[in-house]
Amino acid sequence: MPVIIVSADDFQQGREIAHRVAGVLGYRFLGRDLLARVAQEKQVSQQDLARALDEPPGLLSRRSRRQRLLSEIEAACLEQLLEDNVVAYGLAAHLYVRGVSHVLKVRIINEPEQRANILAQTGNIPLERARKLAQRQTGGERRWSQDAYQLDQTDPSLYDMVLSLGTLEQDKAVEIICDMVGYRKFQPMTYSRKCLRDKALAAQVRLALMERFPDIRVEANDGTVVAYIQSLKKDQRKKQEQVRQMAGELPGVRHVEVHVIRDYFGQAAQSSR
Amino acid sequence: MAIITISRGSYSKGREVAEKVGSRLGYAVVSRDVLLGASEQFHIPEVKLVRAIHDAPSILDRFSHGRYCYLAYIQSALAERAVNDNLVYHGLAGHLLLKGVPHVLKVRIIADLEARVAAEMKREGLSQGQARELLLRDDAERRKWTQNLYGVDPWDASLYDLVIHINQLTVDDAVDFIVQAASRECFQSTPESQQKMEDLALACRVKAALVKDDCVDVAVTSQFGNVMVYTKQGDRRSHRLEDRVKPLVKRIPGINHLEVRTGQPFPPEAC
Amino acid sequence: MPQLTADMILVMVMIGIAVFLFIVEWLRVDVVAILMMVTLPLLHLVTPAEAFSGLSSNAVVSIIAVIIIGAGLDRTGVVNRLVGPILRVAGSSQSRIVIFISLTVAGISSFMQNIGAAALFLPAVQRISKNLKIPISKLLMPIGFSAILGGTVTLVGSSPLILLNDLMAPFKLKPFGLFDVTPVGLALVASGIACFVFFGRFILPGGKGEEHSPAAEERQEENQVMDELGRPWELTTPQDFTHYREPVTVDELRRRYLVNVVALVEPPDFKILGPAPDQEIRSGVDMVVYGQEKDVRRMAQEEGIALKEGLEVFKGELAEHASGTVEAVVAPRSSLVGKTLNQVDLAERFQVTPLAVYRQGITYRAELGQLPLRVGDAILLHGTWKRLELLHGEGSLLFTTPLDAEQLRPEKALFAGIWLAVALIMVIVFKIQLSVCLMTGALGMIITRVLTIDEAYQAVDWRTVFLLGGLIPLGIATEKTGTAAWIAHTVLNAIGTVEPIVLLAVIGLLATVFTLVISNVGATVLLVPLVVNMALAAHTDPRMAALVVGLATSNSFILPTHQVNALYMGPGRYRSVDFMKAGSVVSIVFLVVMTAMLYLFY
Amino acid sequence: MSGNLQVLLLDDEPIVGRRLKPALAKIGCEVEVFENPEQALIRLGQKEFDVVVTDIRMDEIDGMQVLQFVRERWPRTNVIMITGYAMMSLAREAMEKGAFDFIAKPFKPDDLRRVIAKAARALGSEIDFDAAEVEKANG
Repeated sequence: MPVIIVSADDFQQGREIAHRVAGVLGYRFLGRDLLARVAQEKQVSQQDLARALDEPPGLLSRRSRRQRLLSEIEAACLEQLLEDNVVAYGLAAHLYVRGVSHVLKVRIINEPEQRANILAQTGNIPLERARKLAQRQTGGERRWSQDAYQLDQTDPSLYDMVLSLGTLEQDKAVEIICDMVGYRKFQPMTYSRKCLRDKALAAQVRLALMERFPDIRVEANDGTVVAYIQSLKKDQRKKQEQVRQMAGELPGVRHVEVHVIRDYFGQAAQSSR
Repeated sequence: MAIITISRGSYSKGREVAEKVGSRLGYAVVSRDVLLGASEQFHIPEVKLVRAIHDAPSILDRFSHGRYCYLAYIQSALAERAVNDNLVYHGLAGHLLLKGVPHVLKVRIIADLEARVAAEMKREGLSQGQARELLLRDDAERRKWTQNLYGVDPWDASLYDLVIHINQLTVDDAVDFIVQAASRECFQSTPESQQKMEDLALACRVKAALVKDDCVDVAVTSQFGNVMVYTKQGDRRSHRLEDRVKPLVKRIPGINHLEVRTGQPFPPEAC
Repeated sequence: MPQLTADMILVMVMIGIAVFLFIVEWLRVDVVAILMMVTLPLLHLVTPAEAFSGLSSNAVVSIIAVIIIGAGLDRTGVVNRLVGPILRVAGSSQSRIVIFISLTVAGISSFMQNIGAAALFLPAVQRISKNLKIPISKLLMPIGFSAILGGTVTLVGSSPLILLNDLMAPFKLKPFGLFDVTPVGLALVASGIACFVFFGRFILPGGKGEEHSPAAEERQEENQVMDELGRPWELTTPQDFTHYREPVTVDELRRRYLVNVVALVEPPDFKILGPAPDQEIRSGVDMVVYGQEKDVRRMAQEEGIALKEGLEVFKGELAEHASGTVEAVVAPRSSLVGKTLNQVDLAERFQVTPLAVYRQGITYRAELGQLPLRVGDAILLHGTWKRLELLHGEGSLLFTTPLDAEQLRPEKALFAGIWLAVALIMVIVFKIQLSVCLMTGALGMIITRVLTIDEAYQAVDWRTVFLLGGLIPLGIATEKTGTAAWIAHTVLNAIGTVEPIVLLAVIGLLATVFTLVISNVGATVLLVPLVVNMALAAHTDPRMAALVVGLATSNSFILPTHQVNALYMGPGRYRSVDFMKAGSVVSIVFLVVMTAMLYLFY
Repeated sequence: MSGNLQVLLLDDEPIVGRRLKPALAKIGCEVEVFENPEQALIRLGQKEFDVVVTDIRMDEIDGMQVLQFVRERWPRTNVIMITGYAMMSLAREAMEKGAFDFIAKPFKPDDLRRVIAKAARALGSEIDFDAAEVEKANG
């Protein structure tokens, strides 16, 4: 049965809805708890993981370290999504799970005025300041997703459905999501499961190789891993061998194809498509 | 789309079952005519062939390599038929002669001694004592024969996919069972299993040709038409064997490559 | 008329001892030469300085330099590139190769010093022998003789002919033109080559003429194994090769078609040499297999794999210098005895591919994995030299074919070529002494790191150096003591006045004998004035007599004393007897043809 | 024999049928292969198959049309779509129109066998997929 990914402009509201959907459908809820597990397994701080997900990029923050933390989250999350019947929330999954037909992606938004109200209430600040804060937050979200995944997460075309709490009750939103899940077109199938498996495998491989090859790009297709690395001609064979060996050891990898990129900028433009 | 071998004792209604299975499935039924076919093919008097498969080894040992040769012919003749698939074979040793082929359903039919004695008395007009003695001797001979040739006991149920005790079931019940079992996927011929069957037939053909040429104590395997002839003889004699074997490549169609191996244990799947 | 002195007798005794030792081979020829080098000064037949002057002679230094240059060319793959076209033109038939290379060498040698031409071709001939599994003894001698014979084609081909006009000047005879000798020379070259083509199998060692020699038999059997194994073929799998089917592995192709995959590409461009049996064959990749033509073609057809004309993608990896096939014999007390190749798993551990097992005249190709190995089984293995070297180091297998694992430096090929060209230009254009030119080339290669100085030292064949170095004082002694002159006078006086043709033949014979012992230049200088006088006395054309000397001093085949023969003796593993056998035939033909041609044409 | 699973395989690339037919026979399917969609539709009009496997992009008739035809004519039949142009939208469309499953080309025989076994299970007839597997491992 399908996977549901919820994204929201207000963290608490989104979390509540996702949680309730999981309850109604009897699905697993996959939220920030995952970070604790990643932190423990990979010996990183949980705060750092959360900060990588929440904070817009600062001038001083180290991008490569942030990308690495996000990769950790991505790999762990995708692995969880391989088992169906999950509602994922707060792990930026809507940004890296794309093109999988049995993943239903929902965005929950508020009217700007309503959002300001919420912020004013929770933060105990004047409405005027709350309005500005809301605007700033939206801008921050945009900047964050642009920086981390080259996508604007406020863009509705990323989602199967955008629900505005300005016109809908929370109960109604939960009901709509639960209804949608029943549609045949969101049912998993061999192809969509394969897509998700490929993504999970690619994420695992990328994670394993990131330290050694920071600019590596990985695709997977049915156990065949295609890695793009940069190299000078003279180290090419050595690096290819290294990638093949490192990736080949990972479970689920049958073949490793290592493409070497020389034209760095041209390829970078392509990779963001 | 399957090959069924039915092993039976004398007077255990095996023939009847086999023929009914054949007509139900539209398969060819083969038993003694395999032997006949063999004798036409190789110009061996039928009597000798029957004896080879039936009589105890002690009798056959009087012929030089007789039993050995005749078995090679029989196996070859049976394999030749089995290549065409859709076959019911009944008689002794079919299950042993077609070893290594996955889509062979191996059935054994047994009957109570008393019932068999009664049947024999009726057909041959013998006294009960005579009939019983004949049957027991027959059984003992078959047993001895199988044991001697293949080192297995024909009574051993683990050699078969299906053992049917005919007395508690009617012939039609038995036929039902067999037909049903034969329709299982694992007994359907597939390209792979058919390849194995063809390889077996080729190996048998080579062996029969070698045996005819007085090369005994050889074992033959084939894999994708690459034929291996194994011999226990020393190197010196194996060179002579090589000379005999090489012309077969031209005489027998389907051989891609042929090699003689010495000093290597016969592989279990060899014929 | 000089008097016979004690010194002359002593010299003749020394020559006799040398020839005797060459024939009986109680000592190796180079040791005999050293013996001469030491004995002659002890007997005061030469001065100590003269005794060792041979080592610094033009010829010996040229040989040293030319061997170094040859090694440089070989090590950079230049020779390989040269060999390719030769083989394309000549095919793989032994006689065609002999004819082709001999003609080439003769052509080159007609314009430069014989030893230079011969040395240049030595590495190429060694390559060809290795590649085509033709015994080198079958190739070197005909080619060496052709190099010597080629010297008679033009007037600048060999030192005696170069000297000839100068020597004739005092007699006011008309000098010869550059190509005046060409008809005779060409006839000599042709008859020399013809000798080997028609009688090669009888007069050359290691051939059918010596069927009982086990080495020769082994060679032939080895060739047979190679035939049965087929050759490498490169193929490309189609883009949909793996679609909708079970994976096809290296092992499956081997079991089904008896075809061994020795190299294949993993997409996009990762080349794997010696793939493991469970390696999958992917879509749209190139691979190289070893197999018989019929098997490979059957596989290509049934599997829909495209067969290429020749090696393309793996041309570099599977070139001679990177990988190859060796025969490895299971050694007594080897840990492999009784094990099967499956258990040993060479493919996995060493990335070498067993192609066949060869036991007592039978080649096994199918189900190699199940074959329990015995002592003496020969396993044909394909792999990169590096991998084979590792396996060799492990010690359980004896390699019958020497490993070719020297490090090659193809990137230095340009330098090697340039220095060769420099040396040749110095010789041909600037007419500087050969040894200086060649040593310049050799030094250039060492400085530009085509090969290291140590490699250069290793390449030099000291047998050749001392053989020549030791024979030179013998020649000096013969001339200095007047022995040569005495012999010449005695012989020519003895024959008296005879028919011109007989006179020419005798002069030819005399020159031949002289050139075998003393240097060809020495023989020419000594004989020309003598024979001119004699010819005048006998009313024969003195120019012809002089020419006979000039040509016959190249008729030096019976003993390995000519520089070219000395050079080829070591690599060809020839014995003096071999030279006598083949050389006497060629020498007789030489004399007959030369006399006949001169008689007919002039 | 009627006990076997009846499969119709439609793909205009000949290699697909050629290679998959034996692979499916191995798990006891009776396979009819078509390269021409029109002929396949005629056959589908005559006979009820258990499983129909069809390519989507074909020249004359689209695989989606085949899907719709089968859904109307034989509601019990399971239709498996295979395509070399797999995309999320196409996959969702096929599922919406009632496809049983959707596979991206190229695939391994096992992938299709697994889906067919699932389809057979959905029809209530168990395919002994594991038996074939075991046999393969042994053979």
